Amino acid sequence: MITATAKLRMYRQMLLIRRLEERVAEMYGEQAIGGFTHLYIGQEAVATGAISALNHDDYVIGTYRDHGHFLAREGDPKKFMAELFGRETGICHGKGGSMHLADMENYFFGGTGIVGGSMPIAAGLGLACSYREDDRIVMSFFGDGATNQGVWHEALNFAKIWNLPVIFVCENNFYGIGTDVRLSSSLTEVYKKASGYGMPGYRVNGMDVLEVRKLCDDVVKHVRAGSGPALIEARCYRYQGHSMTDPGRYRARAEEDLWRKRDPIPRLARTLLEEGIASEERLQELDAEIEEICDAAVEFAQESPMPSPSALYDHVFSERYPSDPHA
Amino acid sequence: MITATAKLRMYRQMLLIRRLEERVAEMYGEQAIGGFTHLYIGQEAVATGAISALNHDDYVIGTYRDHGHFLAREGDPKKFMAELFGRETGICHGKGGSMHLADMENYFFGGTGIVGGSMPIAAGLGLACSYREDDRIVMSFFGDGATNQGVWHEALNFAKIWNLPVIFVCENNFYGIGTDVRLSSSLTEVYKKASGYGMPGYRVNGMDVLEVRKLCDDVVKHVRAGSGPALIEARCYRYQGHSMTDPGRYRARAEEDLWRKRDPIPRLARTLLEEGIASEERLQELDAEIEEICDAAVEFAQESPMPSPSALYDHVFSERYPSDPHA
Amino acid sequence: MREIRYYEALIEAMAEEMRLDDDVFLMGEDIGLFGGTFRATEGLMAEFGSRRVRDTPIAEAGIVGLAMGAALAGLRPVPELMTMNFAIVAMDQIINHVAKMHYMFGGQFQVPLTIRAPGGGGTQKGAQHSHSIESWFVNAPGIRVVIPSTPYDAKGLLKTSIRCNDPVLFIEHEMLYSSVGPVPEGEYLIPLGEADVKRPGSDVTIVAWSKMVLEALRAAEILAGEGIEAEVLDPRTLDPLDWNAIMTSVARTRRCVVAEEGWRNVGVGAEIAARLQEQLFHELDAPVLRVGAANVPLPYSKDLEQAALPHAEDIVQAVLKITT
Amino acid sequence: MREIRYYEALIEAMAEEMRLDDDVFLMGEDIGLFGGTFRATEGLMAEFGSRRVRDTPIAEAGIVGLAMGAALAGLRPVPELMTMNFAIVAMDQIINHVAKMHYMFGGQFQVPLTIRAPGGGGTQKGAQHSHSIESWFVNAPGIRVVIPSTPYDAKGLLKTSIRCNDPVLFIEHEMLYSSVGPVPEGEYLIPLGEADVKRPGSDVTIVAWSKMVLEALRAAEILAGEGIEAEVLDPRTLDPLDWNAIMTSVARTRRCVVAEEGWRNVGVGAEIAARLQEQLFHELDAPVLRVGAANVPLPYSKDLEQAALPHAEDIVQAVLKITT
Ligand SMILES: Cc1ncc(C[n+]2csc(CCOP(=O)(O)OP(=O)(O)O)c2C)c(N)n1
Ligand SMILES: Cc1ncc(C[n+]2csc(CCOP(=O)(O)OP(=O)(O)O)c2C)c(N)n1
Ligand SMILES: [Mg+2]
Ligand SMILES: [Mg+2]
Repeated sequence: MITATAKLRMYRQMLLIRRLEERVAEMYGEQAIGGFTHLYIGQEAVATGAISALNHDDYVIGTYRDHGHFLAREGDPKKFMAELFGRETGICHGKGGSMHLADMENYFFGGTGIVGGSMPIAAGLGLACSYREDDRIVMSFFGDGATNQGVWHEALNFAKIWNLPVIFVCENNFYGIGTDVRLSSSLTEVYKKASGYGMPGYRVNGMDVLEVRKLCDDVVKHVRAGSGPALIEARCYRYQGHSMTDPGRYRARAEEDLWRKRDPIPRLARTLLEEGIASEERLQELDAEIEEICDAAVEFAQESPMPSPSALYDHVFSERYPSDPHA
Repeated sequence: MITATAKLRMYRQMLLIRRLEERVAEMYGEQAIGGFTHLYIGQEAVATGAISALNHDDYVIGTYRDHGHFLAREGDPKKFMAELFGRETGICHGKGGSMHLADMENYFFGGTGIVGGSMPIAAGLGLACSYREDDRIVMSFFGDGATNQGVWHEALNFAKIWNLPVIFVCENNFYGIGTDVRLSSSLTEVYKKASGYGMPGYRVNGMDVLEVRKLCDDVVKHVRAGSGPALIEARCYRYQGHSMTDPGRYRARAEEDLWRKRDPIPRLARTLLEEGIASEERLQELDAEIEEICDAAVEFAQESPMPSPSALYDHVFSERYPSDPHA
Repeated sequence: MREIRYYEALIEAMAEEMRLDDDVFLMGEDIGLFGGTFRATEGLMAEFGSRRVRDTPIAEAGIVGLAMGAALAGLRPVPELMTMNFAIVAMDQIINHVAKMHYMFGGQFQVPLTIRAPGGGGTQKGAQHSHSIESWFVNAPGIRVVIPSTPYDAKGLLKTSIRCNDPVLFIEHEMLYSSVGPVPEGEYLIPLGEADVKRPGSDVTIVAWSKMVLEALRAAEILAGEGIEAEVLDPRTLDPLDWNAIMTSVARTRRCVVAEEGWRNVGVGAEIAARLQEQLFHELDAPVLRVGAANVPLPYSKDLEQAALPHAEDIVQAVLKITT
Repeated sequence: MREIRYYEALIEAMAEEMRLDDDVFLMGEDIGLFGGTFRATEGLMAEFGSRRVRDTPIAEAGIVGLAMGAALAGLRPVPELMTMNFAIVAMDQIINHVAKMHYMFGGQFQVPLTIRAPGGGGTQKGAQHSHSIESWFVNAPGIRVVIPSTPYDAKGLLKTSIRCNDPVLFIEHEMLYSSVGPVPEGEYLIPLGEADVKRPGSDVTIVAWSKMVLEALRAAEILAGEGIEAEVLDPRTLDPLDWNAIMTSVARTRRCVVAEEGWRNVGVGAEIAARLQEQLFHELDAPVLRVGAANVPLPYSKDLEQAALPHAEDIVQAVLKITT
């Protein structure tokens, strides 16, 4: 049973991701943000629903498309925007940028740019949980394209043979950059790949945050109880291009329109109204609140200093030696 | 239907592999052979039965445990032994050794030492077949341990999405060096891993050459007809240690004895006698013939010259440039 | 002569070779329908279809391995890896397989394979997308390393690489794709192992490749203002490497700076400096200096990234150190 | 002092650290029940059980990646890779992840990880098992490179590596495992970045590491016969590298030969030679020469393999070239 407060919180969360990313797009246009920037717009229900089923000290790891997960993990919008601006006050002091957000305080391990690369690391986080017998679990987010990468296979096999508490969440948005999943994957129903590892596989509508949450509440319970790893396929759609530079000619207009009708945010808004959880006014207030948060984030980023040149050699190692460069 | 001649040929083939490898063990003991040497003794039925179902110009690729496949591919026993002796007359002129036998004339692509490394190469050979629309097919041999390696996953996915004519033959001898397949693999019934790729998977008794041949005749027919890749699990057992240096303490005596009772060579001998395909005398003649071949092979190797020092820089590239070392 | 972009030169090279030889085909992530992340295969699927321009899953080891297998069977695959950092994912296939098969099988099989991939930073792509690691592939024998700096070199060398019967790692640069330069109409080839003097000079030799050639030329301009005539020598291929040209030039100028975008520490520049002092110990008027990337993963923040990367100014400083 | 084998020193180091700290655990192929291909984990599963000595599937990228994840969560994994050639299979995890995470996340997470793997040839294992590729890891920043030559150094440096809060690549050598040397009872640590003079000398400095230290010492014996006193300097760690010790020694001897088992071309020796001529241009009496592996994949045949590998005799030749 998902409480009214929980629903309202999820709505706010999705809206925050959406609005903040709209600002990111705007700022990218103004060249305040550079590099590769991958928007999550359209997929907000997945990170929001899934992560809301976790405890604060569970481990989460994702990919370069990490804005939504960082924010769903309650990452600070100011440090988020400052990072994308490459400022000293960014969550990674400007070293990571959009693709490499990470947040130690919220147990978010990033933010990795190598497709599939985070998979064995996720299993390793699970290994730590099982090694210490704490009752933490791990949630690992990745795309449909990542499931064809070798380390994906290794990670699922490891997780299963060692019975690690890891939930693998595949955000199947049907494309890896411009490549249709049907061209890249021998099983296009990704959740069925779990059968290759004797692992339970589930499919959920990734455009419905409540369904995502319901399934994850269940799976989290089992995995935390020691039932071993599980694979979830959340079918969803990214509304923008793969990255800011993608014209996105490879998708049919009709397909895009169809999925836009399934926008998870208005959908939940309708539910909130129908169930009397929130009034039109309350939702408008929320809009306003979030606008303020976005303004504040952008302002904070703009006013923050660039990293000092001396920061270049910081963090290569945590322990220095005389012969290190500029030690 | 497997003809009498075919059965007799397979018997001869298995016996040749067995006897030649016994010589290899002997010569290794005398330090005429060095490096890593992995014997195939016990598994002869797999390479013999499977490869006998192929055409001469089909492509075959294997692993460091490649003696049986090289010989089943009708590789020259003399060049085989000379290679293990590191002689100029070896099939790879002494550059490859036991782990890296290859035989262009018999379309045997080796002989690779990186577990799993041959998998995408096998799929690539299949790509060449399909690209050229010749009616060749590929047979790729590997062990149970290789199925947990990332490239294994990538190769099967590629083969399926591109409908490549590749038969993946897993020789499941239940151990990767000293590691029990139950400790390393989430699915210990390896053939079931095919389901993760929407590919047919078959299991066969790898200690019975006739069963192996029967299944392969079938699968080869389908794959050649364009039905796409297939996975075969041949359950078998290696009678010796993993390599010449392996004491093999990790296997139970009882288990070893059980499998020795299933020795594919006496088994086929019984069939040949029962079916009146060969008499005791004929089999003894065969023994003698093969002894001679082994003698000749060892003698040839012993009398062959070592590679000339100048050979060191040959074959780094097939085309040389002035600035190449010792060009 | 007409001027075209670096990426257009690459497209021409591939198209010409594909028209000449049906054994030549392309494979890689988003090279077909999408046209290539850096447009380097734009239009090729339209002309050659999906048999010869093959979109692949995201599986670099698989891409290289499949291309390797096809090459062993006699085809001439030209796989693209989206960046050099992703080539690291395929490192085992490239080093343990592609580069060694011909040797370890005693020359029985050839591996006529050309792996294309762009290295280089400068666009804030951070620590997992931007590195220049050509030094590893020059260290390991068995694979040619081609690394052109101009559209002209890119076309001529790519055609030669595709026709080469040995594996070639063909390294492009993200910042060079849109650079423009003269490229004659019609077919021409550039042999591997022949350095090119991008600017003649008498006072110092600057050895540079890939994007650093542009930085070296800028540096030479600045130095000319100071009355120092720098010769800019572009080896164009690092394996084979035209030692003859390097030694001859430095024997004449008696001074040398090597500029590379990769980490300077244990870079290719170290080998060049080491061999120069071995062979020209008494001819050198000053130590061979090296310019390269700072010994850090590339940071995202623009200023930090620029501080980590080598520039014309660094080359100028190095030259001034040894000429004044 | 008691004498033990190199592999026994490694076992002691791991056992001591595991007794002190439950966060330390081992994982790798056949390290448990089987005792390790080179016996370097023998007996540890018996003492610590399968929770802390974990046999893994054959999946090097996975092994490193899982260890990486556990390290991010604060554990101190000590994964073993069976050879350095197999480390290439895990190259992306090591270079793009292990070595970069601390930096690209702005120092938020530490990666206290020690990857053990043996390099080296000499036992006819051929082109896919025998290479020494430390130069790549020294080129790429973010991971320490430790490469001991004696049982004493192996134990002290492994303990330090395991306690280090940064990732360490701990490179062993197949031919050193059974070598014997003095190792005191009880606990001691050796700091990273401190070279060790394995033999003092005044006429020439031989910088060598791993198995090449033994070759260098043999060479020094031979040279002593010729009246040449060679100093053998073992850096013991290549990142950090004790430049101070190298510069001081060579400033005194004015001559240097670097000996490494990896391919000489673009090896670590190139960096050492390059820096020496940069910093001691006027002090050097002769060019810095380098000894290393021939520029070929390692062949199987015994004589060819030996011809490809560097030996004491090659060091002697190089020293004679610059001293007479
Ligand atoms: C190893 C590697 N190869 C290629 C890329 C380039 N790349 C970045 S994102 C991407 C597509 C990934 O698709 P998917 O896994 O479905 O995630 P999505 O972008 O759809 O969220 C590719 C190919 C990369 N970053 N890493
Ligand atoms: C990438 C890689 N990792 C580890 C090894 C060491 N090794 C050689 S054979 C082997 C076991 C392989 O087991 P399996 O695939 O079942 O084949 P089998 O030896 O049983 O025929 C291992 C771990 C290797 N050669 N390559
Ligand atoms: Mg996707
Ligand atoms: Mg096995």
